[in-house]
Amino acid sequence: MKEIITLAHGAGGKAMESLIQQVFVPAFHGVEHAVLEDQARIPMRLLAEHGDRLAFTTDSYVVDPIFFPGGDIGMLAVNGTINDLAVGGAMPLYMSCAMVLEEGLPIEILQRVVNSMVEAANAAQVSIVTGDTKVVPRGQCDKLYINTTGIGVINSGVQISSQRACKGDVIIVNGSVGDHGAAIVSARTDLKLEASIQSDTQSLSELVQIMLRVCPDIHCMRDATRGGVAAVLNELADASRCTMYVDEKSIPVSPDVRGVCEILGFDPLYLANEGKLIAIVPESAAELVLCAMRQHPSGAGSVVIGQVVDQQGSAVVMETQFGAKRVINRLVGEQLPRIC
Amino acid sequence: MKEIITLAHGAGGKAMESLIQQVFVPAFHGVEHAVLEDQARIPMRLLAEHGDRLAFTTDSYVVDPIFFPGGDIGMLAVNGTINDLAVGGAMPLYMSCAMVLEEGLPIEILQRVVNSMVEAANAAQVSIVTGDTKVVPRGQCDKLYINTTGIGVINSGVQISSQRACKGDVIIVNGSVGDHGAAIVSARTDLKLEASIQSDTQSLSELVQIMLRVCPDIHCMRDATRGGVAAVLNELADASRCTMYVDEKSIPVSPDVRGVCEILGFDPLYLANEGKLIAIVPESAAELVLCAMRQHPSGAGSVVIGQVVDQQGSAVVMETQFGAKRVINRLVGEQLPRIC
Amino acid sequence: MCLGVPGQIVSISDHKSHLAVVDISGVKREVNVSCVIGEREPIMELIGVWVLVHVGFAMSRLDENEARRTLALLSDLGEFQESLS
Amino acid sequence: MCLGVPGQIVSISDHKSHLAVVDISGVKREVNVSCVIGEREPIMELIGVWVLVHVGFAMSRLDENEARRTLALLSDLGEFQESLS
Amino acid sequence: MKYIDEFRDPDQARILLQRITKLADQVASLRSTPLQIMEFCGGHTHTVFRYGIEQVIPKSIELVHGPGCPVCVLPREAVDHCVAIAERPDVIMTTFGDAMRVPGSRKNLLQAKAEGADVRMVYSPLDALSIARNSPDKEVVFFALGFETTMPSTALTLQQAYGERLQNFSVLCHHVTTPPVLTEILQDNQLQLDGFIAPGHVAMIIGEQPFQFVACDYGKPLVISGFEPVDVLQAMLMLLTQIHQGRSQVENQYLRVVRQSGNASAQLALCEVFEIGEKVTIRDRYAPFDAMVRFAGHCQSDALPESISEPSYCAEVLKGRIRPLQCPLFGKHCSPSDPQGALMVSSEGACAAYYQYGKAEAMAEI
Amino acid sequence: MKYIDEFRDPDQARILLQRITKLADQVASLRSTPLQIMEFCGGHTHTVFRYGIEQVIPKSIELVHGPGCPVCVLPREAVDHCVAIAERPDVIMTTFGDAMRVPGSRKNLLQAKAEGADVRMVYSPLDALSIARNSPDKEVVFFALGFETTMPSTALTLQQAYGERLQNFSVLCHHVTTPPVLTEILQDNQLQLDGFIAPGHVAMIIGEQPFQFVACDYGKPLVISGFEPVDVLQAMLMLLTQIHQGRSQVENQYLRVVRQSGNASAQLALCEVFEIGEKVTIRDRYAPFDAMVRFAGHCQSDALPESISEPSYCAEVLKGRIRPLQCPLFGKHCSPSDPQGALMVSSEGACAAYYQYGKAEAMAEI
Ligand code: SF4
Ligand code: SF4
Ligand SMILES: [Mg+2]
Ligand SMILES: [Mg+2]
Ligand SMILES: [Mg+2]
Ligand SMILES: [Mg+2]
Ligand SMILES: [Mg+2]
Ligand SMILES: [Mg+2]
Ligand SMILES: [Mg+2]
Ligand SMILES: [Mg+2]
Ligand SMILES: [Mg+2]
Ligand SMILES: [Mg+2]
Repeated sequence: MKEIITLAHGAGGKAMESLIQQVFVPAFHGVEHAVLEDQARIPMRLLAEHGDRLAFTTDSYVVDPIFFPGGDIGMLAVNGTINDLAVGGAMPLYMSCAMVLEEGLPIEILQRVVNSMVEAANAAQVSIVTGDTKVVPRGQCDKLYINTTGIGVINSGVQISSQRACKGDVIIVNGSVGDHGAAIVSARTDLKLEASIQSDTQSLSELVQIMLRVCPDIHCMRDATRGGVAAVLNELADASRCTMYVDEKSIPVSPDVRGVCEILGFDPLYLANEGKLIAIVPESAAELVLCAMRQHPSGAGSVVIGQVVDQQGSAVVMETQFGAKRVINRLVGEQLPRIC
Repeated sequence: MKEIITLAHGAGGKAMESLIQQVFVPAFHGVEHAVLEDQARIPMRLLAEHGDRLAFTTDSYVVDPIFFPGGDIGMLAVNGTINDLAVGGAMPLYMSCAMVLEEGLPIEILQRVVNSMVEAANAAQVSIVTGDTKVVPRGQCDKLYINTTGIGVINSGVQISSQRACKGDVIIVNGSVGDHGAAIVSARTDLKLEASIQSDTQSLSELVQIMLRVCPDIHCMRDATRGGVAAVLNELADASRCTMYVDEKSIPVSPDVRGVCEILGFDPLYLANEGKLIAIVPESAAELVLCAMRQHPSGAGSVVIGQVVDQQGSAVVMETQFGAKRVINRLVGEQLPRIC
Repeated sequence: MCLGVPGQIVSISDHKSHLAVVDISGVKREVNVSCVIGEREPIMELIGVWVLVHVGFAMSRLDENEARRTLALLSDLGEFQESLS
Repeated sequence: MCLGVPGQIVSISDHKSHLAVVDISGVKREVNVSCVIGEREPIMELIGVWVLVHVGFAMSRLDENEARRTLALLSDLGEFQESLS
Repeated sequence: MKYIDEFRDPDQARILLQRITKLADQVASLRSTPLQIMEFCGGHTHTVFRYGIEQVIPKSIELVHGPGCPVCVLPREAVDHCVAIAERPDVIMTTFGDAMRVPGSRKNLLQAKAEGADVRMVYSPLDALSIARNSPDKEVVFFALGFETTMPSTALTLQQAYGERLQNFSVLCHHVTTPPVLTEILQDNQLQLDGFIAPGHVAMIIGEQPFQFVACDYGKPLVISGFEPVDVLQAMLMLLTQIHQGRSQVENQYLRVVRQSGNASAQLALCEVFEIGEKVTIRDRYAPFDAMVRFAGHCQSDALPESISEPSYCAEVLKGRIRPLQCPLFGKHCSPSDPQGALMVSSEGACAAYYQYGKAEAMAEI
Repeated sequence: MKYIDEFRDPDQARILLQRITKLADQVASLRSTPLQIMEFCGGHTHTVFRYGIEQVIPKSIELVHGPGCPVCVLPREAVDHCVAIAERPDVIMTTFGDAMRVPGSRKNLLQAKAEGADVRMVYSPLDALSIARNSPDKEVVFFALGFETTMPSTALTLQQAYGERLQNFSVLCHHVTTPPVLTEILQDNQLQLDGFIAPGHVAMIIGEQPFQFVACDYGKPLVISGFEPVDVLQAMLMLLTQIHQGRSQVENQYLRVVRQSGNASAQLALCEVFEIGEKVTIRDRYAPFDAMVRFAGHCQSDALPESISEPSYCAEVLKGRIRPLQCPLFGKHCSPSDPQGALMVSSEGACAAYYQYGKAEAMAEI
């Protein structure tokens, strides 16, 4: 019989214990300890080695489908939270993993997801040290949801903030935009698109460390996830109360992502990314940062896409290919495929 | 029109921003900051004031129904994570809150849940400093799920561990068992039971601080959630490799919880609690700890239920009302109502 | 086999369908009382009566006298025992 | 109104139902080609043809010559302009 | 709790135990083998283990755990039928919680549910009826099992469905009656039982008469007993007294619940709805509500997975011929988390009871 | 991307702009008011805003945004019908993504979905047909809207459903045709338009002839145009040339796609399935697939919530009489997150386009 998740796996008894022993303990370093205790314990001196402020962030992952070209929900859950730490300038160190599983989920699927979490965590040298598993009746969640909450430490020299964008600062993105969103849309069966678009899911931790090495004074940094680059630029313009100019031509979009956008009437600026960041750096350091970024595989496609032009207002203005300007707003609802 | 959650509220655009501004920002201290950044930032010196080890724990809450006598999913989510920190001897300090919302959820329901999280967090002086909101299509989750991940700090003197139960140690519970599980079973509509059983959902943080004050050397402590008191005793007996004796007569069970158990053929030892802990303390300190516990409302019903009798094996043995012995195992599957 | 629990009928919830509410240690549940209504006995008379409940049906009335007698027998035994020791 | 995208037919997926696969900048989608099949033209002949796709239907063939002519006209304009300046 | 707490009183139990010990000593002194008393009913087995009664009664009394557990006597084919019907997309299968874990040849109902079948636990067959009323576009099936105690509830539910002319409700009937199972035990030459503790809740329905053959035809004393520990001890004492006095009668310890002639209304309902032969079947009048008829295609054996039979040890344990610990699979290949037989499933099952409450070895260690 | 990138080339655009500017200056010097050109179609409006065309063309040309957006011309009652049908538990309502946000009197389809109706977005009506095949126990309805471009896809889908004798598929038809809408604009005395940029994808189906009346009867020049910015600029240049030369003709800029007589196969399908009168309705032969017939009860106005009409400004904007910024609600009470009219919903809608890409005030500031 194919092993599947049953409600018993969430009931706190033997079935749950054996699931934890079978799937989680072999996978996650440190969880062995957490299985024995209700909480992971981390000596504070280990943290103090890395800086003076703890960074703390949480995200739930509910992506559908859970496996998609270029990644899966497990990889996403680890990298997504790592990135939310990294873009604050923190060294990501520890992570929790809480799963909500649907009754009937094949354990083999869970195992694949866990394996890919392990791989992603190891690659970023992050330890998953505490966890939780809940099982809900069939139909009450879609296969599985993952929450990861991350802890990192910010070095005392670093002061990244959404409020620090200044006139003259240069806006950099580390590669083509919209890949994740387009990959998910193509992987969804209902639109029946077939594309070889890979999600850009990746850890940005190393890249950020390299950037901070050449320019500890990065002003703003954010990963461009839900809402895409448009959302991040707007958030930063709002928080810093500044006006940004972005050059449409300079924004890298890969051909098949463009294909998806043409077919559905989407704008790639609003598509989610899972391995792209927007950095706003002092003009004087821009060249150096860009060079450093390009040395790293995660930053090979880095380009300048714009500049902060005014310390007033709170607007993102795009110069179109025709030299005209248009305002880039945030998305209002979801992007829905258009016929017109 | 009644305001309800739509997919747009999870899409990273304006709808999401206004939900956050409307519901979360007014409620959670510190979230204002987290809305601006991708991560909360906590000065390490604030942590160091409380001890030398960080405690870190996560739990997802998927309770059905979300409102039940004595509490709701929000209160549960805050207290549950506080308790997982507290029973490790940590002072709970910060918390994340990640919500998965079902499309169609009335915003008023979300507001009630958030209010009750705020109340619970304030009562325990814990700050919710970072959060996340995802919306899944109707039918893909059941109303809402909450993940809370907590950070606390353990004082250098404290060494609570599941492995420290020693021969002679006394086993204490802080009140009647099974209340939460019985309240949920009664609140479920399918069994059509009507009872005035209140969930015992409460923060144990203050109680634990009091206990540690009179006995910093508490050996083991755990909150008896899923799997009930039986699961906790077994876990501790396993981890400490010891044999425990428990006296059936001494275990407090309230009359209506007994009623539910008689009707459905349940054993209260396996019912979940959300405000009960098992503490294993050196025999010499037992009286003192018990006295201290009884001073606090959360510990008013504290009693000794047994003792560690042997430093070998790994068994929980109960002395029945008739002076006979039976082994208390863990639950195998879920407890299901019996006809026989 | 056949879990049965004593409970007290506290109200009649549906005269026609013979449904009554039973209180079992503070917990209430609707049960069918067809099997414990006497012939020509008004259903309201059941209020206050103790019944044995199995899978949502009242299957027997509890006989208080018999219960008392059983227990009395035991305490007689006890006294007898004591008188021996 | 009426989002239409040019794509190239790369294969026929269902002869009977007139379904073909169109490639749009590397993205493939099955579309109905009933409206662009010539009379008595074998459907296989469509492979390689560029069509304008709207809501899953190929609605017109793209005429390469006309496209080239339009663009040529523009560059003539451009040369004319340059000759002026 | 009235009618419960009094019968769990350790003081009362102590008195009874002293009398039992005394009497057992007297009886034992006259024979070479221990006294073998079968508690027929799983409910009694449960009480025996829950309160550790075996440990406190004299060694000269051996309790033999009988087959009176509706879940334990359910053949795998019954579960296979049930799973096959439950897996139809138009069906909502309803049943009692403990029926959901009983193994079928390939899977149990919990597994079928996890794999997508709509299987719902109900407290009462009346709740299954409500589900049928509220889901007019679904076929609602109630998987009915149990001895005579449970049969009237199924019967009354079917009568109600009949009265309402419900179109989408049916019952998959796997009820069994007590006397044939008792007879089988009595006819087993390997068993030398000295008396029976008989199921009080069955007697509550059918009365004392159907048990008379045990005393009259087989010459074995039998005491109808309640389910609290004091009830069981008292019944044991009554049995010992009969044995001591050389009597073989049907006696009733459970007077507060069991009337001599049982419950007439219940018997009537039962009679009206069920045909009681070798098997319990639904009468023709109620055929539209008989899932065996309604889903005939799914109940033919060729429509079912080849049935894999239970380990042969189970039947031996079920009849009281061997004790669970004597089964070579016990605790090794067979445990509640991976049960080989139904006896390891229900908390009424002797094997599960041994495992859950007993673990005699562990006891010995302490 | 072939057939796209060439027509987005800024160099080509620059050339065209220089010619346009020159010609516009000549034309403008002969008149006191700016030239008013209507791009009838929302697709063109989208291009105009997406590329900022209004900012680069000479001030002497004023673009008037027309009503050619299927979503913007959808009456609230149509959405109300659709919601009423979608809310039936046995119905799966399918439609295009952008139809889901169009306001009804009380709610739009997205809201109905969030409240529990089974509403699914499809890319193609053929996908709705697949859903119907795979859900035989549900009524699958396709909410069809759009101008002539989209009508053949609905027609072919209905023919397919007819051929397959699908029992559970129907279409709620709210298609509209272009000429009557154009006529209404031409008959409006308040509008003094100098020419039209006409929808290339409508012409791809119906050909050039149906636009002739604009030139012949109303004496206005009209150029059928593609949707890339270079297309639009070239069409504008062609219009200016006609105006400069005093001609009023129907010309076709979009030669690579639009044949003079349109698409015969598409016209045939369209003709076979639809009756085109004042409204577009489904012919009797296809009545079993007509949701208006199938759910007649839900489409009667008394079965619907009292319809709340759009702000009157919307009609004014739709006809090009006022510009979105002149609507007193714009940006204050009416925004994409809380739209008062359909024009604020679709990204084709002039109001949404102004809001999303325009924000002229913001522009002015910079
Ligand atoms: S231990 Fe398992 S296999 Fe052996 S008799 Fe008991 S149920 Fe059957
Ligand atoms: S701004 Fe709103 S109300 Fe005004 S015309 Fe546009 S859509 Fe209508
Ligand atoms: Mg986050
Ligand atoms: Mg899914
Ligand atoms: Mg982020
Ligand atoms: Mg994130
Ligand atoms: Mg947990
Ligand atoms: Mg935890
Ligand atoms: Mg629910
Ligand atoms: Mg917990
Ligand atoms: Mg815990
Ligand atoms: Mg987040």
